[in-house]
Amino acid sequence: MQIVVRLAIGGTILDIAGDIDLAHSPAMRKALLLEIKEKKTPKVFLNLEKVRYIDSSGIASLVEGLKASRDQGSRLILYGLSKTVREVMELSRLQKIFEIHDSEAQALDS
Amino acid sequence: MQIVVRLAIGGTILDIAGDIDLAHSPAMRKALLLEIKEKKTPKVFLNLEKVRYIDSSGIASLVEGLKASRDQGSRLILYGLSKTVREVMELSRLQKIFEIHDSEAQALDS
Amino acid sequence: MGVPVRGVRVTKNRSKGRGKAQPKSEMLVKLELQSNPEALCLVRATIERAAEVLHFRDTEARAIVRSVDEALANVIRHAYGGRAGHPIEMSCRKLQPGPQNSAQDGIEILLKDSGVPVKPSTLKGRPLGEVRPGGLGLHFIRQSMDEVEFSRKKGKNLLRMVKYLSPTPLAAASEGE
Amino acid sequence: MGVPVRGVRVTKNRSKGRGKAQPKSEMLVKLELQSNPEALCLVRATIERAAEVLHFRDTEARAIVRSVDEALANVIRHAYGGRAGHPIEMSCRKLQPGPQNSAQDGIEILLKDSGVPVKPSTLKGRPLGEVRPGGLGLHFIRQSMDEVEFSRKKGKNLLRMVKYLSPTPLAAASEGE
Ligand SMILES: Nc1ncnc2c1ncn2[C@@H]1O[C@H](COP(=O)(O)OP(=O)(O)O)[C@@H](O)[C@H]1O
Ligand SMILES: Nc1ncnc2c1ncn2[C@@H]1O[C@H](COP(=O)(O)OP(=O)(O)O)[C@@H](O)[C@H]1O
Repeated sequence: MQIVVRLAIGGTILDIAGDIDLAHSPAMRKALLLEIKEKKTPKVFLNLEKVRYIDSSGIASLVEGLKASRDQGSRLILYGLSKTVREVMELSRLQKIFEIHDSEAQALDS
Repeated sequence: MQIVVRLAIGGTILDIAGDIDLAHSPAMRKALLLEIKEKKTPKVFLNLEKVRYIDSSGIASLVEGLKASRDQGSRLILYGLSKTVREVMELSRLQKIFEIHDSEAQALDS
Repeated sequence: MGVPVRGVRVTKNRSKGRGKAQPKSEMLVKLELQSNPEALCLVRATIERAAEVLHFRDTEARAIVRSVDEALANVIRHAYGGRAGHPIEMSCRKLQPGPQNSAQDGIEILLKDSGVPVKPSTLKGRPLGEVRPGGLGLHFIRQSMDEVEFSRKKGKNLLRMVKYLSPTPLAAASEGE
Repeated sequence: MGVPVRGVRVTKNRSKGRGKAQPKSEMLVKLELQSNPEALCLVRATIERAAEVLHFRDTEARAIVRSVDEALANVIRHAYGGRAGHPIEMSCRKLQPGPQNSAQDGIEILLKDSGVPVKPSTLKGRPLGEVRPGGLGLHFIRQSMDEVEFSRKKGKNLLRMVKYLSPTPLAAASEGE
């Protein structure tokens, strides 16, 4: 898994590529909580376009990020969900709880 | 592996998808020799865009096809070679022996 | 090799009238790995191709991959307490309908580990839809596979998972796809 | 587990001064399959991910996959005469430089079969560039891997293949990449 951090208007984009699984979700969790809790970024955009796989530990990290951003009064915004990511969201019944957009443009506009 | 047969001006296009390996090269060989030797198609276009893998048995089948088309005085034209297909051609020192084009348009124009 | 699975049984209930008859089966691949999270991506790739070879549709193949991955993650985290370097075995068989039963074609995956015994009472996730990390893996597995059975045999934990191919129209309807 | 490979030795000659020191190694995965061409695509997927986990570049990963695939195809066709249902074992280890040698990180793949003994004299391809089918597999393997050794042990054929990661500038130059 690789994470690239990019600046955007009003916040930060994290481009995630590869597998968010038991081996790599801790790294994503760390990057996410750093942005939300330490840097107190008002909008954190998570670009999931290049995510090949996500497991329940990846979903758990996203949930932790969501809770942290709620605590901070900031926003966590996901976009570019592939079929496999969508399926896992649906299996978790969490697709309604996250703020999800199709494309980067739509996410940045939101 | 899947093979779709399409008619084109002056010949036939075989769209190959998947792995041309020990398990599946016999099927490609059969389809190829049918076009060349039985149907005596003057131009057989092999669309390799969707080929995920090719092994030495796949290359052997292509060589058989080439020899058959030379015997018939017809043409065997390959296009859409991915990196992995190109690499195997080069390893075999056969890239110069086949008629290879980048795209379907170029192949049909040739 | 038959697959005698008994003991804790957490079979997902789908009444298809297959009864007790055992379908024929054929070994596809057996894999030995260690309780190292880095190894999971190898297993996912292997299982994805196994599902492809057995003609599962993409959605089903992904569901099978997910189940195996979550089950292995649980072995690493719970049975081995997160410690690397311990053995895990996965075998994958092709199921074929036998002459005496109405089972469809399918895939059977058997996981074996030498970790602490599974406590049946702990084998449950948390209510879905709650905004709380964790407790999702078993849900994923149970929602994806047709049969899920935990057991213990000769000092090893066994987990047997089965998914059938192309269900009959009736079963398909009850599956809601 | 050490990997004592002796006997017929067809090592590709690349003088890197590694001498006799054996690098440390760590088991990544072991796979048991049958001499069935359909199984090759599973193994390719497993090895592709193993190469990815070990940080091989895409081109190198494809070369490793190709070598394993061709070697297994040869086992099926030559050692087992094209007959399905016979056992093949593949183990895949991560090589790490030990304290006493200068070996780079790498991957070691060991194939084992119970087929007819390999005849060393037959282990050769045909001249490249010839428009003639067949005789390419061993060329692919030797061009792709750093070490290739056939041997026979306890009634089994062994094939050991090694590829090293990110060669030193000197080695890279002699490799012509
Ligand atoms: N292989 C296993 N060995 C022991 N306990 C397990 C195993 N798999 C699951 N469990 C138990 O079932 C519970 C629920 O598992 P799961 O739904 O995957 O969520 P999580 O692992 O995040 O808690 C785990 O917390 C654990 O107590
Ligand atoms: N695993 C093996 N067992 C026995 N003989 C082998 C094996 N691998 C290769 N050979 C011999 O080496 C020859 C060359 O192999 P190869 O280059 O792969 O081309 P091909 O298999 O098309 O002949 C084979 O024809 C065979 O005689």
